[in-house]
Amino acid sequence: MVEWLAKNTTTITIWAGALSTFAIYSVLYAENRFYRLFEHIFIGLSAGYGVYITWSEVLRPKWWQPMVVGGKWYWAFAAVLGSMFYFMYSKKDAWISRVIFGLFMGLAAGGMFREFYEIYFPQMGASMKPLMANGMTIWDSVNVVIFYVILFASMSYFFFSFEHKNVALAKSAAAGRWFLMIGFGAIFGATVMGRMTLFIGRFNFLINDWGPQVAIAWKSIWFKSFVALLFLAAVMLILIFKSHRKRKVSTLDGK
Amino acid sequence: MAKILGPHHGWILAAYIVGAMVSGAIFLALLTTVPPRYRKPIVMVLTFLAGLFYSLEFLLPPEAWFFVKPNRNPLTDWRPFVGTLTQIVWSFALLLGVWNLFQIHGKAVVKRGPGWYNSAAFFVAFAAIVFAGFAKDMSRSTAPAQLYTILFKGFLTSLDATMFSLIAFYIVSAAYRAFRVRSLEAALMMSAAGIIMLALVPVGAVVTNWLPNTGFLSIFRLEKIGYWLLIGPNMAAQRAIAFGVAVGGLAMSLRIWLSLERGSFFDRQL
Amino acid sequence: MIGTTPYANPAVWIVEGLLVFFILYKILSARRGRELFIRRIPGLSALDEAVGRATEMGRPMLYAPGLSGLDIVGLQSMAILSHVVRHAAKYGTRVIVPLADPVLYTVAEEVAKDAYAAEGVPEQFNPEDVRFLSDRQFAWASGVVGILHREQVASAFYFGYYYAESLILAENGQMIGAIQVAGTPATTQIPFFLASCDYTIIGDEYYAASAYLSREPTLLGSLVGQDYGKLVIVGLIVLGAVGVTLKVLAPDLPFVAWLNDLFLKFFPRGL
Amino acid sequence: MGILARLQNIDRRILYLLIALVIAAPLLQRPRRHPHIIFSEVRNAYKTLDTVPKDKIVILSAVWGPGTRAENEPQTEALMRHLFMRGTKFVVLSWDPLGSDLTYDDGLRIQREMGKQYGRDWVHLGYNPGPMYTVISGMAKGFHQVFKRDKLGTPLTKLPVTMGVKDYRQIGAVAEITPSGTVWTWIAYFNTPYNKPLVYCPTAVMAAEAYPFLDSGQISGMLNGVIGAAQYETLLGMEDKRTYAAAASWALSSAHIFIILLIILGNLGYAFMKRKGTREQGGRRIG
Repeated sequence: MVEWLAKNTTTITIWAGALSTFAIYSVLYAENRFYRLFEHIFIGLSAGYGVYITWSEVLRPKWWQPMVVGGKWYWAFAAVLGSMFYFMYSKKDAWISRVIFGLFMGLAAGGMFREFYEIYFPQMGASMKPLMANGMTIWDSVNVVIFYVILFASMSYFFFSFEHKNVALAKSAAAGRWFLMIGFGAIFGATVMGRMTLFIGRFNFLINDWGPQVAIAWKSIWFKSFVALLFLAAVMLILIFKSHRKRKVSTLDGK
Repeated sequence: MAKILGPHHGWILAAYIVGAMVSGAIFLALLTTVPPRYRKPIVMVLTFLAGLFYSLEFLLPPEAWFFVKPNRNPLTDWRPFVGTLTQIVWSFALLLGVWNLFQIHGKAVVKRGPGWYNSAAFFVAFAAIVFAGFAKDMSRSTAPAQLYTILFKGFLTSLDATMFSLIAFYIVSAAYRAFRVRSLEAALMMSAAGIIMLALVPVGAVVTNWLPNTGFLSIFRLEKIGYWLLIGPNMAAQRAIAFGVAVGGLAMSLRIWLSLERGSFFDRQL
Repeated sequence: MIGTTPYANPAVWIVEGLLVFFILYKILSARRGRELFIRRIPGLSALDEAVGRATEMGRPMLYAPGLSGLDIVGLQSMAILSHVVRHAAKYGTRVIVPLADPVLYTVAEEVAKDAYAAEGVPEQFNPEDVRFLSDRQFAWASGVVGILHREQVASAFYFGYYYAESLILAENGQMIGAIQVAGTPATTQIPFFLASCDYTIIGDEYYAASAYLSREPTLLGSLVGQDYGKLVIVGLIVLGAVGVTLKVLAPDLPFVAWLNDLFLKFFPRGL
Repeated sequence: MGILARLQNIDRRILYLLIALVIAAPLLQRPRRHPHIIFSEVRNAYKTLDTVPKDKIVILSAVWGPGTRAENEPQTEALMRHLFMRGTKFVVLSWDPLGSDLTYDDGLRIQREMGKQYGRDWVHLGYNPGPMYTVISGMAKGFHQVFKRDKLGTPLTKLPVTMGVKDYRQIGAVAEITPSGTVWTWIAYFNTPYNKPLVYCPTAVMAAEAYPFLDSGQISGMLNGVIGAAQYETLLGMEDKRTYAAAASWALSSAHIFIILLIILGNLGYAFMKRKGTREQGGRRIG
């Protein structure tokens, strides 16, 4: 077993990849058992991977080794802090988990001033555009005006506390919403290509990596008969699924 | 002080670690005896103090008068330590989630309800990758590393990539269904998306290829319009959203920091 | 950002100070009982409608906080969750909450438990309905897709921080005919929610949600303060734009150069 | 009428099958034609590399790994071809352990095709774990202090390409081929301070964010995903070669056109039904 594994790691990896790919794509037709199985494997693997990687990339190098090998004993207090999370399972002392939550929320909240400065100050700076300058064409000026109209109209849409009885504000907010929709359309359109290349990536994997493996396997009589069996089983499953679904539809059709 | 902090080795180190653990346990035990009416104020004060760290670290420039030594904000030196500490303590919380998964799937396996074998598959996958991962780092044999490759590269990354690539399909059905001229809003969104989709591919740009490449008319070439939409209106609209989100985020952080936040989680008796 | 000091400068103190002042001042005045107006947010009004529909159909609901952790986005999501669960508890409808962050999971469990207790039906709370799925983005998404289909949810709510998985969830929800309401501060994901959900709240409507739903004076006051804060930003931009324009039109005016240098110094021109 | 009504309610499974076919067909068939419309940012990228003085080298900084091979490999190959063709010397710098092998193989394959020689015409500096900004800013001041040996372990002082490179002065341009937001490091630590042109080759997902920087001139040219690579190949005079980039570019183009056609069909059906006064199914609203 171990030897066989060692000899065929690449082959098995590619087959596992192909199987996973088909399992996930099957949900495009309908949610099914094959998908469900792989969904659970996926969650199991990622949880296990999380445990492993948390230990090997965070806890071991940053906590365990400095403490046990490096002699920095005070890291032991980190474990005490960490254990405070688990008090939430206690009815009486659940508040202790609140202490650690409070500490973390405070830390996160304290970062707000820096974050506001680092992310949004440059954006404010970039928004201060001259309407006219040396070397700017009329077209550039028009663009700047358009920029300000869209910026301020869209911002006015997000004023919550001013009653939109003021006609100018109401109009501006409505226009702002239209501008926002143009922006969202632009994002949508610009995203399509990136998403399509993701599928091309999977397709290339199936054709260029898995394809040759299938060609190799096809040479063996065992594989051929296995495929034939699989085909038969699939046909039967589809037949069963169909009759099963007819019954199900009548009960679930609440729409 | 420096002598206490160590580093220590051997038995002394073990004693220190055990001592730290025990004192930690005593501290926690003391916390359990705090009467309810002091609990909320304690959490509030700790939240405020924790918030002070990063705020002051940023808001007090090194040239402020009260930093005597050659212009340093002492909190800055503590940033890496606080960062590491946060990461470590946070890592301990991971098991909260894993524990919940174990509970739900364990129950399913024990009860043998419908689909229990899926939950069994969860446990197998979990155990396999944890075993392969740790065994790979500890043993000299290559077998665990190969098992790890199969699980990680074969399954996990393929599942990740395929799940991600599902969007290629969903984006088609979403565009097809949503982009109907029902309202001005839908029409605007549709037109912007359509123009940019055409503009980004050479085949689409053929539509306006008859226009000159320079001069006034060139601005009506599709790729120019698409480009303009992206850096013009799109950027302005995104920036408007960004400013709103910025102020909203600042306000919420402020409320949490000063324990002014309201809502079930914050109003609860402790 | 590159080329900027890592510490606050006078502009930061003034601008952030003004924002903090307006927010706190409005919170305090609201607490003293001043009536405050807040405009309608259709997406949030739709929450109750969606709960009602699930009740009518006798099918559960799904509330997904995205990949948010225990931060402001996640906590805001929890405030909306509390509202949804309380409504659901009133009618005895199930709410399934799949989480991607182990710590937020514990918070969500408490919030749900409290909401049932507040409606006087603590026994209805089923701990299995609040579940941690995975902290890995697409493993979480695959799990939510599975839940959507298997539980045939009637309504789905997506409130929190979302990345690319937004469309995967929303399209699957659409497939099973669920009524869907979404909101996220992640601008790049809003178009996909708009395309697949029945109601989508945009941008910082997300941060207005808790005030809107609870009508709590503190939160309403903060919301009004935020509006003033946004006015401050608008004012700054106008001032800066006038400054840079005047520098070209009337470079000899005495204060123009000074104003210009000031803005150039404190507002780095990133893009 | 039946058809038009049905057009606004095509089953999503049919849509999925069609989009899969639309993308798969060009990839399998590998059409010979390249796009003959070249976007200005691709043209500028070409011009940038085409005008690098012969005595200076170009740095190809490859951040990509197997995950984005489908997009970044064609870009890398196109740039390599161009530099070989012009006889401009270049070094490849990889920031991904697996990508390092991939780019090395690409280089070997193309040099064989074009009759070039490793060491004389190009050098692979191997995998560099970073951090990126220290490597880049260090390299600008002292090339040989940061890079000592090439991928095979040969000292760089012995290789003709790198022998004479002392610092930024011998570097003519940088091309960043990346799936993530790493280009700002180059802009901040190398291209802006030393005023060197930068060619950016992002994946399609990242490209949208780069337009403002193209506008401001901080990036001199860009190859947007695999489409950019195909256009670049056209500029290299490969328009009638069957390449992967061309096939993928056709696949993406036809996917875009397919979606637009679908939107038009759906709206035709919608307009027709509206005139007839029948309310469409569902009545979903945006908002």
